[in-house]
Amino acid sequence: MNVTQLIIPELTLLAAAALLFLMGGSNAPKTRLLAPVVALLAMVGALVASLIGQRTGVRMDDTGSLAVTALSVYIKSISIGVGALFVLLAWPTSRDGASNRSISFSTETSEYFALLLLAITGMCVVASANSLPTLFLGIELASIPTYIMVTMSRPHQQAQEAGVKYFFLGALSAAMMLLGMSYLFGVTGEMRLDHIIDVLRRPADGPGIGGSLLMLAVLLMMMSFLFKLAAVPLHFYAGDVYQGAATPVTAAISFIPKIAGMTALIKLLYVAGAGTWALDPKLMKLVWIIAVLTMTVGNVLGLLQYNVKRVLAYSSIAHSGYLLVGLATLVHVKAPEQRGDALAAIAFYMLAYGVMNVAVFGVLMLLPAKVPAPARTAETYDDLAGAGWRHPVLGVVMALGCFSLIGIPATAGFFGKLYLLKPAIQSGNTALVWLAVLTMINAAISAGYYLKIVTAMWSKSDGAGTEAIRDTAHDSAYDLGHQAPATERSVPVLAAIALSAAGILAAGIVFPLTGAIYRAAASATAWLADGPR
Amino acid sequence: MPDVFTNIALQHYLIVGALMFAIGMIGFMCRRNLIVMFLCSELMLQGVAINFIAFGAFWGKLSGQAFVIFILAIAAAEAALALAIIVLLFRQKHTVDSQAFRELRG
Amino acid sequence: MVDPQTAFPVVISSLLAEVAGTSAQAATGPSAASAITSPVSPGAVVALCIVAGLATWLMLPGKREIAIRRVGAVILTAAALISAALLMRWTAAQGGMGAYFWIFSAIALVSSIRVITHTKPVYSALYFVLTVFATAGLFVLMWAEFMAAALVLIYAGAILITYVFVIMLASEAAAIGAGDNPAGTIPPEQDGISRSPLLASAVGFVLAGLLVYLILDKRNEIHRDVPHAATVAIVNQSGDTAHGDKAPGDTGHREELASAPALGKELVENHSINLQLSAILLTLAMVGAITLARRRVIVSEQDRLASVETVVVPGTPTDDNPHSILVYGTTNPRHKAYPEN
Amino acid sequence: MNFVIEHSYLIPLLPLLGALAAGLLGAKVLKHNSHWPIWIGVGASALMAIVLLVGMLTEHHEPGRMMYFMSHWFDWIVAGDEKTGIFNAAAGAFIDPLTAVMLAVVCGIGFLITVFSKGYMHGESGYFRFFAYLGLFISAMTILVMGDNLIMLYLGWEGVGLCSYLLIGYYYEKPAAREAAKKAFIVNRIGDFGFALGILLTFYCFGTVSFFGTGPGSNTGFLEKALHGIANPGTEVYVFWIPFCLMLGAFGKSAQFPLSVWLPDAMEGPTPVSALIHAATMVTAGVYMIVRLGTLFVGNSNAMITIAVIGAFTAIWAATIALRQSDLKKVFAYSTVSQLGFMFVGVAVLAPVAAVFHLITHAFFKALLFLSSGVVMHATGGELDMCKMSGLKRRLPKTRILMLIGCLALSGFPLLSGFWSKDEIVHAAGGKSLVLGAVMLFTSLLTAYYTFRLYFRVFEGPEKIPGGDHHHGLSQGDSESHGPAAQAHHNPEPLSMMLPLAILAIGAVFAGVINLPFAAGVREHALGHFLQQSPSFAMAARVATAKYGTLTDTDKLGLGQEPTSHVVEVAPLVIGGGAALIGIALAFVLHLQNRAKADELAGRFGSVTRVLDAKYWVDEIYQALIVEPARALGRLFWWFDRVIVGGASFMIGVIPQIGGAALKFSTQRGYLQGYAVSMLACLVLILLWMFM
Repeated sequence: MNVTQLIIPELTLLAAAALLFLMGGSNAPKTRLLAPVVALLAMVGALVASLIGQRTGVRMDDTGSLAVTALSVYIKSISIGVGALFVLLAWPTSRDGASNRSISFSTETSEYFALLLLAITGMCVVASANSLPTLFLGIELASIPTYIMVTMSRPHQQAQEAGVKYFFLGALSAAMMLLGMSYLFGVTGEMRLDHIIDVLRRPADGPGIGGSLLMLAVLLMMMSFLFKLAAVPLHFYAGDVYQGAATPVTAAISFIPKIAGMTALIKLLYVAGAGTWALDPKLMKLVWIIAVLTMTVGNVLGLLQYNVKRVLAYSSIAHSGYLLVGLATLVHVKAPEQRGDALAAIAFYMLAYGVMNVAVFGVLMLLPAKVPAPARTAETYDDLAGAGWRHPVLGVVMALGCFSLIGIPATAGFFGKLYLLKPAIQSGNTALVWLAVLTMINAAISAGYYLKIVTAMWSKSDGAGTEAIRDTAHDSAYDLGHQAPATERSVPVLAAIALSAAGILAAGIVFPLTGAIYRAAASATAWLADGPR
Repeated sequence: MPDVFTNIALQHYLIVGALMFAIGMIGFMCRRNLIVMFLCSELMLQGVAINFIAFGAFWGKLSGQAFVIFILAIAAAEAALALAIIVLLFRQKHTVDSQAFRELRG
Repeated sequence: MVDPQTAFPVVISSLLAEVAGTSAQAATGPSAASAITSPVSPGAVVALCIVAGLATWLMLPGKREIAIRRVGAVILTAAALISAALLMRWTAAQGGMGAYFWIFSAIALVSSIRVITHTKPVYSALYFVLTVFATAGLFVLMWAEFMAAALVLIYAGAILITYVFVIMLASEAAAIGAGDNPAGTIPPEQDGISRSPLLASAVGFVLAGLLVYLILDKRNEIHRDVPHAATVAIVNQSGDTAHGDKAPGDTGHREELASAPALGKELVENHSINLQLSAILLTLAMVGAITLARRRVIVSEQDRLASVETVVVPGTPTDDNPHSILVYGTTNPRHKAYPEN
Repeated sequence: MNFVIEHSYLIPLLPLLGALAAGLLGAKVLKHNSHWPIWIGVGASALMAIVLLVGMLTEHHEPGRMMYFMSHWFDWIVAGDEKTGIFNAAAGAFIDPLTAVMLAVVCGIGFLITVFSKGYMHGESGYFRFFAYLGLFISAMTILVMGDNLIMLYLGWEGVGLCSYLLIGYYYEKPAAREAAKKAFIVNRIGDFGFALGILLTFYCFGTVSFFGTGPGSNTGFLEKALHGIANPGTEVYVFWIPFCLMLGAFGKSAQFPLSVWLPDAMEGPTPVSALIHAATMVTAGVYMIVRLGTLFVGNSNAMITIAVIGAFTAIWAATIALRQSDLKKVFAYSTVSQLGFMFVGVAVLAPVAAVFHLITHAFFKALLFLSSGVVMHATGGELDMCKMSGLKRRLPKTRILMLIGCLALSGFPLLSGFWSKDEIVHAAGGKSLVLGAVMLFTSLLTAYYTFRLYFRVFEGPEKIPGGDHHHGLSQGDSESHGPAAQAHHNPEPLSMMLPLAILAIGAVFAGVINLPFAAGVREHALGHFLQQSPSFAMAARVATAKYGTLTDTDKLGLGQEPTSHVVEVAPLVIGGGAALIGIALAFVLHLQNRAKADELAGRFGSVTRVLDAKYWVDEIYQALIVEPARALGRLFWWFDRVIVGGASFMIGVIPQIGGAALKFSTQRGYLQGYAVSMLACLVLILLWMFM
């Protein structure tokens, strides 16, 4: 099939990114103010293009590098949809278009949005990649822009430190992935995933599959994808990076690489299981262990923190763990329909997590920090203290987001966890039932820090003295810059918050809507039957 | 398929690639100079490139070489970015010691 | 099982035979070799890896005397020689490897060890260039001639130059800062002292040992469609087969592997999308690098006090070229670093 | 009418939107105009309900044909598979004559009461809150009567329960109000437990919670399944218990003995609330539920007898308590309990039409009575003790007339609405069992007596106004119990309050017309014929026919069927009217002519009086038998919770924190290379584990 038809969403995003790069050459504030509009339009266009994409069957280009399946279409749609919210979060609101309250682009507004679009493009490429180089390049395309976004997001040393940590460890993980890919290519002699599956499906006495080398390849690639997911034991960077980056960027990097990594991981295990999920038992056990460790370590680390962004970083690790619970279920269950359930649950949770994430980070963006600095909004519990009384709507949304992240009923997160645990419990597999129990215990532990956020927001602290601090700090903090005052209102961010809050509530309360989203997610499981061919 | 490259030859090249990867990894872990660290990550990529070329020759396929081109492209891209970030960091603290940057922790 | 001590004389002889370009039939025949799962026993691999790891640890920059690091170098060389000898013996039993392989891989590995052990970053970079050259040599042995050229051009020619620039920039400024170290004899801390070298080399050599073991394990041998027992081809630098029958189409295939047009065709036909993706990545890296390098940084007060004022030579001419990119940026955020007109 | 059916979701939605508007904007924006959204929302719903009722009344009717409309709003909860039955609680409306009648009552009277409330609640601090609750209540009540499955019914049921709780506790500064709200809530929970159990059993037995599947006739609703005796295999034994479980819910909501204790206390709420929720609409939900699910009940004679006994007992028991109450609203509260007993008896003796008829007339006159006493309260500054007032007729002339009408209707004075509806129940009860009939008749007499005792005490006789010499007897204090703000009310009978009362009074007088036993301008038994088209009635009638063979004419009338002969039975009417007149006469003698005589009589039967004054010590018995043991159990649980559970949860809380601290200070130290080493070391460990 003609490749152009397959990648209309990607092409839309790329064209917009190119346009934004060109716009970056201009120095007029007007151009900068125009940049997010272009980005948003591109996102909307790409979303429409992706949504009207065909949902069943597999469409491939002539070279076999891309295979658009139901799963690809779903992942593309949710990533572009949530990506549009990231555009809203990063919307520059200062008059010169160089910053909003928590992010500072300096003069590179257009470049920032171009990078965001490219990262989303990378995610789309990962979603439809069908050959090892495409997968690799897709992952890199989803990651490299985020390294730059982290580093450029704030004129603080913190951001650059976060950037260098993220980038260097990312390069390390890329090297691991490449080593794994080289062995995978070596043992099968094929680059295309569907061909690899063919090779692995051949009878054992035919051309061999390299025994342990295949396992080595799978493990190395898996580790690299787990790095993107920030799963234990490759989670170490997450706290530092999320804390250092500007809040809108944190929101983006807690979603984009994660979804890309998860998608790649599902593909990898599908390929390694020769398209029938016939995985080595030890590998299945490994996925189980990593899922448990990831959610536990994430939740446990989140308890003793001072910085809310860091808390959310650890929470995102825990949520990777929940996604991995779905993956563990997927690889453990035997019945195809349960497999479908598990994959649909993962797909649903990705979307739910993205939306909840935007809500909490959006609220953090709108609340001022006690000690103001350019491109710094609320980050610590102190900053949040009593904010709910001053900004009731934001307080309520934050509570909603946190409840959803815990998984309290009447929120999207509840159904996310419900769908995740359902196939695990239904399978009757002891390991999976234990997994479900551990997930619930973890949800209880996570309540410890989420509720702390909510409590902080609604504590009786009146925030006295904030104004005074702000006045004295004003001169030193703002002398360098072009920062907009922290009281500025941001309609796009409010819109993003409202959209995500509405999403959380709607998915949590209106059962038919939840069902519809779940069915959309379940459509992605058609891929399981079709295979990547 | 023409058997121009045997298992034995393949294994030799693979061992060289693996050792180079491991040496690069050691350097990445213990050299504190950020520039050298990234140099070491390039070393790891070299090891992988040897693997790819060897496997490509083993299977008689050009795709191994093609992949190495992409690796080179990514290596170049990452190097450019890494050096930019290092310059940026150097401007703040006048050092490229990775240990100096630990404001974020916990 | 092969014991390193007893194997050593055999290895020497086979090495000599290799270099001479002839293939010597070693004491252990092919039948004996096929009986064991791995040509090198796991015990030997473990022992060698431990020795090599310890040696690397000794060699890595640290507070130790230079002599101790040299001891480490000697031990590492010995370990490398032993393992090379083991491999050579086995190879010889199977038919042998071309001498150029041993030379290039020795250069590549030794220089990569030097990359990570040298205390001067510039030297590390130069050793890396050497590694690249040796790797390019290995590529040529595998008929990847175009890739060898590309590697040298891109790495040694482009990337490494950038590295050297940045290293120079950093060490220059650091040298200005470190006033009491005029000659730069004592390397700065980040270069002179490694971070947890023992743990690092342990991890590295465990991984290396594991990989080597897995590669050599006969159970992991990769099979191809054609039966390969009869066509044990030993390939040397000139492409001659020393043993066995020459497979039909052999040379043609080799030519295809070595042909740049074929590679170009492969890239355009089978990897067109990947090619475009890497183009996008390069573009974005370029823009990203410029973006990052132009960032202004708000340096915290204590850092500003701690850092030494950069010495500006009065006579330094200012850069008036509108197209050059100022590293330090302007104070006015509304303007790009360069003038508009 | 078609519009209404198509857009039936508007009926609950509009009051809900009104409530949202009042609740969200009331505090800051609307303030004293908070009644507008509710007026508009409820008014529109009332209009739709009336249009619906009229439309259905004028619809051509063929005998034996059921009339119903189904309106599907959206799929709400769908779960389960073919094997266990699909749990499909669709949000949708089932509209049949019963629904139409109930909707008209709920929305119509609801609207009148919201109009009344504007004047009554004027100046209250939580003005917007009151109206928001009221809108929410109407919305929930309409969902209750429109729902086409048990889950919707339950949603509305709990919704009205919540509103009732909120409104009883409206004056939450007052401890008594708080206590009363809690009591109502807890007692209702007991009933709702039964109801929920009934729903679960229904689903277990029939595999569905819908009343009628796609429509009557198909076997997909559980009522049809019950009609045809189809239940899931092995569950037949549970079918027997379903009515008992549901009954418990109905008794809780409709305040039947012994779950009746909450209703008198509920009078702590504002008077319009007492009128609307605790007299006219919500408390009749139990009756509605049993009538709606009649198919399940009629076939189960044990259940029917239980309902009859409980209903009759409650009726007479509450009436006797009302004899000695001196608080106006308490009298009416006990009267409500008693009248609800009448309705249950009606349902139990196969006369659901009579029960619904009485429900309608009762809604009119009881709302009228409550609102009138509200006017009295308004005028006397919150005083309700009838011993402290007398002869208010000069101060409140209009109210007196309205009150008189209400009292006459309640006591069953001939030709007023209560006369027709109550006598129908008494007649039907007598047809089933003479003892039951006699008890109901005696209760009617008592009703007439206590009603007029109140009327004569308050409005007739020498003038005595509580609260001193202030104009109109208005005192400033006691604002907590009804609390008109400090501004003076120069007119105690403003038009906005009188107009709804007048409409209710008209209803109280003439509502009996809708089901006259003889043709007088309207068709005889019009309500019966109308309700006969409801699937619930028709199917109940079919079950009754199958169970009891041929039905008597009385039974047919009770179930809304065409009787075989059209003879007006005069005797029951005469007897009923006579009982009412005797009661009124007794009251006239004892409480107007010679009040001392009444006290003397009371003194002579001191023991009886004490029992009645103490309300049979029901509250005390509850306290001793239920509250105290529960409290002891609670203390035990508290200890368990604090020591065992608390200790465990403390550990659960602390262990992760210790782990977190360990991880935080060991692995998250901020060194880039430290992270790299940790990552790679873990990678190598994993590889070793996998390959060893």
